[in-house]
Amino acid sequence: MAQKESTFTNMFLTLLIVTAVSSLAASSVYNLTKEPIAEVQRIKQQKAIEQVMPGFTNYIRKAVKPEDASDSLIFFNGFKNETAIGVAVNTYTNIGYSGLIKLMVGFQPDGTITNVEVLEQKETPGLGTKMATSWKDQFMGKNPKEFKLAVKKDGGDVDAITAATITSRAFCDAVQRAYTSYEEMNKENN
Amino acid sequence: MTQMQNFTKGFFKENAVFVMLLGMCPTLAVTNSAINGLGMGLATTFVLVMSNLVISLIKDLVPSKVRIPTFIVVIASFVTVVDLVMAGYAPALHEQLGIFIPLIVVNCVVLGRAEAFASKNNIVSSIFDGLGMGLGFAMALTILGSVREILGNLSIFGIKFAPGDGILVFILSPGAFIALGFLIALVNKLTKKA
Amino acid sequence: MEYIIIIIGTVLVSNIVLSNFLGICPFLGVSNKISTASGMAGAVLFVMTVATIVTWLIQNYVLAPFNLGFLQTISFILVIAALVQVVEIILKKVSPPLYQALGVFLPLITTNCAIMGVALLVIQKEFNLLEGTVYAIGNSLGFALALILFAGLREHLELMDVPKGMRGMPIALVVAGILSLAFMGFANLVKF
Amino acid sequence: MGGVHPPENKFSAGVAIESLPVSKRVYIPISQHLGAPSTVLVKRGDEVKTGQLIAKSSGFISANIHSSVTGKVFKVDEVMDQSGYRRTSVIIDTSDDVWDDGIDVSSELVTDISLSKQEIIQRINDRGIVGLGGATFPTHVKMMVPDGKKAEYLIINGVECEPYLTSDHRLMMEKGEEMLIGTSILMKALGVENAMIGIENNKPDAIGHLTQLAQKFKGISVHALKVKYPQGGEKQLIKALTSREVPSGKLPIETGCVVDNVGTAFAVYEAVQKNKPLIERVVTVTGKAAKKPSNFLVRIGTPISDLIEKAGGLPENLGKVIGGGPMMGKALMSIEAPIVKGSSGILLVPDEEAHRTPPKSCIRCGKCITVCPMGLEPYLLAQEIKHEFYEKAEKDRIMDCIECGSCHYTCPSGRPLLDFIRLGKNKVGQIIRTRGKN
Amino acid sequence: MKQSSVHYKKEQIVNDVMIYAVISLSAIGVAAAVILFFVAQKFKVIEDPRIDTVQEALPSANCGGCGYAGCRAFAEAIVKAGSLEGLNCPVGGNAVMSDVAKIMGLEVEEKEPMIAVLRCNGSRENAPQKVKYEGAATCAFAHGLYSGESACPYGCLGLGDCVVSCDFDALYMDEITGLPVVIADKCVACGACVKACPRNIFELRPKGKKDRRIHVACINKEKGAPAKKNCDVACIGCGKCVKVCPFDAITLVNNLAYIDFEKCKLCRKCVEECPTNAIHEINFPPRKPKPEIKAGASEKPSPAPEPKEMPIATEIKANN
Amino acid sequence: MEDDLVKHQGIISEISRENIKVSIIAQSACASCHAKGFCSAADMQEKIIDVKNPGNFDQKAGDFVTITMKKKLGNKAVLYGYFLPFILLMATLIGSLSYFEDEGLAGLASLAVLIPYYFALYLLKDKLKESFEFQIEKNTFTTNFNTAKL
Amino acid sequence: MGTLLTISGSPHVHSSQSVRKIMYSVFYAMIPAMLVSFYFFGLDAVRVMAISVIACILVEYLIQRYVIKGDLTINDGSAIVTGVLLAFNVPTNLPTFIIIIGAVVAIGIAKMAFGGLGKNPFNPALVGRVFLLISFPVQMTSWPVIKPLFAALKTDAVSGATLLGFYKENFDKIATTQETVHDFISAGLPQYDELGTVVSHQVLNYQDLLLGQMGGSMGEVSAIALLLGAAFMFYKKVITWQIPVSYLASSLLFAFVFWLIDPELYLNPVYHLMAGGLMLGIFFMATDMVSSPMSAKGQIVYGIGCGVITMVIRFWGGYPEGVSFAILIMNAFAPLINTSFKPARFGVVKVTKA
Ligand SMILES: Cc1cc2nc3c(=O)[nH]c(=O)nc-3n(C[C@H](O)[C@H](O)[C@H](O)COP(=O)(O)O)c2cc1C
Ligand SMILES: Cc1cc2nc3c(=O)[nH]c(=O)nc-3n(C[C@H](O)[C@H](O)[C@H](O)COP(=O)(O)O)c2cc1C
Ligand SMILES: Cc1cc2nc3c(=O)[nH]c(=O)nc-3n(C[C@H](O)[C@H](O)[C@H](O)COP(=O)(O)O)c2cc1C
Ligand SMILES: Cc1cc2nc3c(=O)[nH]c(=O)nc-3n(C[C@H](O)[C@H](O)[C@H](O)CO)c2cc1C
Ligand code: SF4
Ligand code: SF4
Ligand code: SF4
Ligand code: SF4
Ligand code: FES
Repeated sequence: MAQKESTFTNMFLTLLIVTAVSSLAASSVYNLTKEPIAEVQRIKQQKAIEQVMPGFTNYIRKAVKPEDASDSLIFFNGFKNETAIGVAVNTYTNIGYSGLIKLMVGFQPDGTITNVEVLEQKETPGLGTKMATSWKDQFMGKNPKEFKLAVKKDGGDVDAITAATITSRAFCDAVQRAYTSYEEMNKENN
Repeated sequence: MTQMQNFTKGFFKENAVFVMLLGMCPTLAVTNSAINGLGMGLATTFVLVMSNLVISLIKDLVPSKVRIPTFIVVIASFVTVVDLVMAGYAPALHEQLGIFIPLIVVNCVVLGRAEAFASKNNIVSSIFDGLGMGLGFAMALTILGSVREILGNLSIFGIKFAPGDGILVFILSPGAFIALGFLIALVNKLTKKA
Repeated sequence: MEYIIIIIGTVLVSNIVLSNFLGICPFLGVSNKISTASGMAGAVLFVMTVATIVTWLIQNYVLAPFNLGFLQTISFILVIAALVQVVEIILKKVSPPLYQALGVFLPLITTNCAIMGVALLVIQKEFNLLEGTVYAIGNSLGFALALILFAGLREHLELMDVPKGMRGMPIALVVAGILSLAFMGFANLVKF
Repeated sequence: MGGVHPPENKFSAGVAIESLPVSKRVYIPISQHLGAPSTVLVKRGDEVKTGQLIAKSSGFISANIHSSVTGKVFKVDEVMDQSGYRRTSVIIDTSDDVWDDGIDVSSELVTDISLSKQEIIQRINDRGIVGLGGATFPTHVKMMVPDGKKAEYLIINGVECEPYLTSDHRLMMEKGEEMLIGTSILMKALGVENAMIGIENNKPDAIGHLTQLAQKFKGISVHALKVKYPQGGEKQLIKALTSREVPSGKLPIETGCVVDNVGTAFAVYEAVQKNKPLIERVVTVTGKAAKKPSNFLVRIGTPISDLIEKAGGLPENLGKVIGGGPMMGKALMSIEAPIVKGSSGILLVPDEEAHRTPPKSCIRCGKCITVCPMGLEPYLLAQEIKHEFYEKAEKDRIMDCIECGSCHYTCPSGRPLLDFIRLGKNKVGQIIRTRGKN
Repeated sequence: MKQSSVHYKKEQIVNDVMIYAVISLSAIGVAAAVILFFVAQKFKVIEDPRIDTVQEALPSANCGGCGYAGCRAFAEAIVKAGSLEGLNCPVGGNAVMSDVAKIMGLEVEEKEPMIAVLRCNGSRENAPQKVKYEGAATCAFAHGLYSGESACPYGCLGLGDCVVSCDFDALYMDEITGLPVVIADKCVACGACVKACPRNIFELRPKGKKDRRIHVACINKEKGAPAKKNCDVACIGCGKCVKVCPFDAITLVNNLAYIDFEKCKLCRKCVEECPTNAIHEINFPPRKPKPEIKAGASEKPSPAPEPKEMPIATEIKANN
Repeated sequence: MEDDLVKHQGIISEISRENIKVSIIAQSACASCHAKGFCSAADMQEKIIDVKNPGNFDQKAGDFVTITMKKKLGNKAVLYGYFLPFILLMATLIGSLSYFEDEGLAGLASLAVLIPYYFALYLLKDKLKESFEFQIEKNTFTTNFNTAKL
Repeated sequence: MGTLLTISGSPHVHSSQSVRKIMYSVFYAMIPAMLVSFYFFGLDAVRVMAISVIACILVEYLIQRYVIKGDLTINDGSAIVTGVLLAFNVPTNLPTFIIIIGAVVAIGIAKMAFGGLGKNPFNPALVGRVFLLISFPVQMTSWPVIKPLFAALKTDAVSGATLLGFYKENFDKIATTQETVHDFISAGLPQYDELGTVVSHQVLNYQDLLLGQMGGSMGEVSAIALLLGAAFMFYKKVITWQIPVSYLASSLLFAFVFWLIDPELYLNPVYHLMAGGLMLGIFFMATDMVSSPMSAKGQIVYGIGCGVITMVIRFWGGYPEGVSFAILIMNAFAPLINTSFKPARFGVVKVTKA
């Protein structure tokens, strides 16, 4: 094992070279992957919007800060060839079983829910995660005006996920937040 | 030691997880499904092979006192590469494995191999060693992930083989410990007999 | 209040070892005796706090301004490794007996992903400096709690005649599993 | 603190002491006491008289041994003792009993204590008196209070807390007065004003008898005590009578107390007032398999088989023979072994009661902790010894164990706790000793 | 999807990122180098790299048979001592020691391989039970309590402390004889059993040429009569073997014969001479027509010439 | 608590008149640790501890000894080595956060405060040495961890 | 050869206590509660009980026979106790396979993996129970409505809430609507149908709680039956007072203090005692000698720990019930307690004085 003697200069130089090379390498890879990563993020959002607002061709992005919360919701006003076809709202709640849940909710101009897409969650696998399954289909086509966004136990119209009422409540909370802000925005616009 | 031995020892005799009990954090944390285990294992394998390669290349140039920092930087660079590449091309898996990808850098398997093997052996041996160790690690993680997924979710690699929910504990943290405990006991038993 | 929530959250609800799976190696490795476990816990408390402060500064004053987030991994591990060694030298220089009493644990800490993990989580959770520090303290207390409880259990098991196949690591893991099961009782105590 | 209540089964409590005829051949081991074995003074063919010195004390903690019979030394050889190991013994073929010169064999009571303190201790040493309460510690050593310490109380141990045994009880009933004189002698030797006799409540007759007799003696009081094993343990007795605790690792004299057995007090009487060496003692032969539970006055060296013969003979269902009580006694390898100074009883146990249940795992019920009179954790000590963690065991104060056996008695899992603790005391003792040497 | 408005803008600062990266990371790296240089200054390498190499050559059994606290400690001792005198790894034997010697650049003296030998043949048949023992199942305690079920105060107590102490599964209790049996192939002569036996019955003796050896299977120091009373095959100290030995290999002390293995030339004269068959010969070819030897099951004089016969019979045992 | 003494097993490496150097086999943590390869690089394998030569010591280099340190002192070591600086660091952090109202400065200040702390410790090191005395003891018994004896 | 003399160390006599007797005493002590549960929950309770006990014994037998290959100890009764307690801790409408999983976990993982009776640091029945609770939250928290006297073979699917579960569900609402606890209680427990709609309310009073007229796990319903069993165990000296008393006192005190602070927010301590598994835990589970500390002092510390943790989880935790978790967590502390709280040693006080 021929190992080098450690002198100040060679230590200094070695580390200098190694760090320089490695940071060069890392930054080149970063440059190479920057595009795809951003693309991935973008596609993800795009897909989510597409899910809840099918057929849109372009949108206008806008952040809205609801009164009761600290973080803002992001609105994507969707257009299909200049016609407003609805709004996709990137909404969230903090009362999930493990805190934060982020959803994308799509509303038709009349307030009817087109669809809901789960963006981010940390709920318990096998329990809370079931919200991303067909369970959420019950929101499709419902208008919160007549469809009370609360689980049945709390007197609402939503069937809770079995044994995951907390998640279900949180889900409703997030959708409700989106709806409330949407309504407000509509009011402002009018 | 032949190259074959360098390669195979990582699977059984010196399996990082079952025998040497290295890198326990990712082992326990990301194995709630077989696919996650495999993904983590392969990511680690990549880092292992690459860092082994580079380290055995530069081993004679590095003064002994900065050996460790140098190795760490080399490893960390490859980890960063894996991290960025996965974020770009396997976003779902990247999200699942989360913080444990950067943590490959402190995975004792990687550093341990660099230190114990690559810094003393030639390039070819080092590559075989890294490959064997890494794939052995990946195999262990996949096995553990499969066991947990089968018991916890009644599925394997995401394919449901029975309806229903499974024994949820196994995809949660207690199940990770318990499943690994019994797996190690089993491996001990099998290897003792052999 | 929010700091108390962070502490309760890190110690009980999502314990670093039992539910976040960080620092498992020392958890399994340095838990044979209660006395060594306590020494390790003390060392982790100190190093984790200092490391978090240093990495937080690096992140917020070096990496973020220059858009170098991708260098997180490399720079953090370098800094942590250097830091641990600096502490080691200082201790050795300052008080050799002190170093002799405690130094054993320091190198173990470098390869401990808990330190690195917490540093990364603090950044990920976008904590400010004080929150981050409290988070680090909470996690090291959580680590200490789990480690010392576990060491007690293992000392106890040493006197029991555990069946041959389960002796050693397997039974330790089962104990850790049951411990983690028990700690799930604190689930949802606080949300953070 | 602690203690257990085994069934008393004192079958022979009402049976008067009977003198056993001298056996044809006696075996007198030269190590019958705690301390160094004595040096043999006789050889094959020597003629010896009853009470003649045949082995001399060989150190500070050691004791003289006297011939218990008249006869001819058959040989000095190794004889199997109660544990089956061979020990040097003087074997004597007996002839007609002739007492050595200067021994007063009359039964006349001598009340006046004429000897001085020094002379008393010399006489006790000379006559080979050792404690008869079980440990056979040379009594003269106890009388010599170390410098800087002061004895305040003499405690006479008449507790006899062991089930079955009745020798002390009978002695108190039949030789009460002699024993009280012996107590006074011991008080004089120690220079104390007060002596307390502790007797368990299950011997009301002895309490009554001695209380009455004690009125004549200055400074001697009789105390009735709770029935609880091991009330008769030195440390427990001191605690019960004076509320003082002997500090861990220290001798009773730390509390200003000296404890002696009633039998010892009687032997002291005989030695000092009658010049009689310790060559006989009261032995209870009893047990569920004993045909005729009895109390015998026996010459030292008599084969145990002779006593059993006298008590009705060997039972068919004999499963175990115990030298001493059931709690602290020793199971005998052979009934050919001789009676020694420390033998207080022979217990014949029927086969059906002779066996231990096979040990099960400890269920950590904590009963052993509750009953341990020394506040130890027997389950832990036993386990530490089993795993050879001697240093831990030392820290957990294994050396404080008085080997009373309460823990094993009470353990629902039938764990051989005391076996392991004894083993551990042995090993830890070795470690401590080697450490002392460095 | 161009329409997706403004928030994603192609970065123009490619080179800047790289420059910043290189600068900052190099700065950190160099800082580390400077710090580490001072570490290096303060602490010169105290450790000899050979320690690692030696340790790798050792079998990692950590049994302590060498007298050190584990293989690493032994490796340190070897390197420190710089010679192999008095140092031996019983587990690895000569093979390992010569490897170590090569690493150290030394010659190794060939050590004769040893094996544990049970010097008692007080099987249930030879030394019948006199009492029944029910105390704690450890020889150490039983030894302190009484002389043994056979009443022989020197003989094997049969409770297996030695078996427990053996880290190499080289011992088991024979259920018929009640004596421990050494599995020749597995015993590495670590000596744990020698230490564990409270009666010091085991002795490490050379394996012998072709695995052949001779020893007195008794350590009873009692006189002839009492010894014989408890055990049919006890050494009674008659001294016949001493007389017959042409090499003065046998000594008689305290009524007990002992064969010095350095002097014994395996001529087997003593074996025939012993009136109680206390002397055992192992792995010798059968003698002409005198198969009268009454031997313990522990180490049967093997009828076949192959020395491998023992382990086959015992391997099955070892599995459970 | 259970241990009054912290014990290390060690081998005597050098004996001088006043001091005995004992190299510690750091079995508790290191021997079983897989990160060993890593440690060795950091010169951690062998720790040399200086013990005052108790005189009349008949051991020679290479002998096994036990080094003991009162546990209370062990706790004290944790106190001086980690806990006090930790408290100081937190105090400075909180104090300077409210004073500077700038996290960066506060963070640097809190780290900086460790320098004078350790410098102070350095000045006091002779005093500390007094209170961290180690004792040396011959190894009396090697424990053999055999289980399942019954 | 005639009978050989036996040799052993002293003592040569032994008390008549045995593990078997202790375990069977516990079993007898559980019979009243068992009968009450049979009465209220009908044949389903019998089914759960039988399966749980048989599965526990069988698992222990199989492991001992084929895996550990040690002495068979199934007749010492501890597996039966574990079986009964496991059954006591689950709802009576639990599917059979889940009960069997519980038994496998309790005996296989929590007991036999450690070597069997006496070696397990955690309470096996509780490990089994918590394991099931986390694995099968749906099944483990749907309580059958009580169906007095063997009315039907199977209790129907309608699930009744437990008092604590209901309370936890409505915790926030109570706080905001300022409803008093009394109103809340008198409103009664709602009964849901399969879709989770409230179909009826079951009004509760203290008497119901005492006798067991409420939903819940099968063993925890009747306070009186449990007390009866506890009295029997005290009489038989199977348990000592330290753990039950300190557990009871600390949990009640804790609940009482918070109830005093805000009676609207926190449930009356009496309800806390009667409802849920507190009684069962105090007398039958926390007292398990294997997993609890050994010395009297240690047991008191242990009891206090259990009490406080139980209430913390009940008040602020995610689960309505904290008893199982509290005991398991304190099980983990037991070794530390054992090393810190040793019995008072004879002759040690004076040494420290000197
Ligand atoms: C390990 C574990 C994880 C859980 N995770 C969730 C979850 O992610 N979301 C959720 O709503 N409930 C979860 N629960 C269940 C809640 O604790 C609670 O029982 C339930 O949400 C409310 O009960 P219900 O739906 O039966 O009314 C979890 C339970 C356990 C044991
Ligand atoms: C070495 C040694 C010295 C003793 N010295 C004294 C003493 O000076 N004074 C005393 O009263 N007892 C002394 N004893 C006697 C013991 O305290 C105790 O009485 C004796 O061992 C018998 O006690 P036991 O029958 O309770 O076991 C000594 C014992 C030993 C072993
Ligand atoms: C557990 C135990 C029980 C004892 N019980 C008695 C007893 O009942 N009577 C008695 O005289 N001595 C008993 N002893 C012996 C005493 O402790 C003490 O040694 C003796 O009374 C001292 O007197 P001696 O030296 O005259 O024998 C017992 C000792 C122990 C350890
Ligand atoms: C008072 C007492 C309480 C017990 N409680 C439990 C219990 O809660 N859970 C259990 O599995 N076993 C219990 N057992 C039985 C036994 O102790 C248990 O199975 C052991 O923990 C297995 O090693 C109890 C036994 C007794 C004597
Ligand atoms: S440990 Fe010793 S003193 Fe305590 S009960 Fe057992 S035998 Fe008696
Ligand atoms: S009495 Fe027996 S079962 Fe109970 S704790 Fe003591 S040793 Fe264990
Ligand atoms: S038989 Fe004895 S010498 Fe041989 S390996 Fe076993 S313990 Fe070591
Ligand atoms: S050889 Fe020694 S240790 Fe082995 S069983 Fe016989 S007496 Fe016990
Ligand atoms: S992998 Fe996490 S500490 Fe080793």
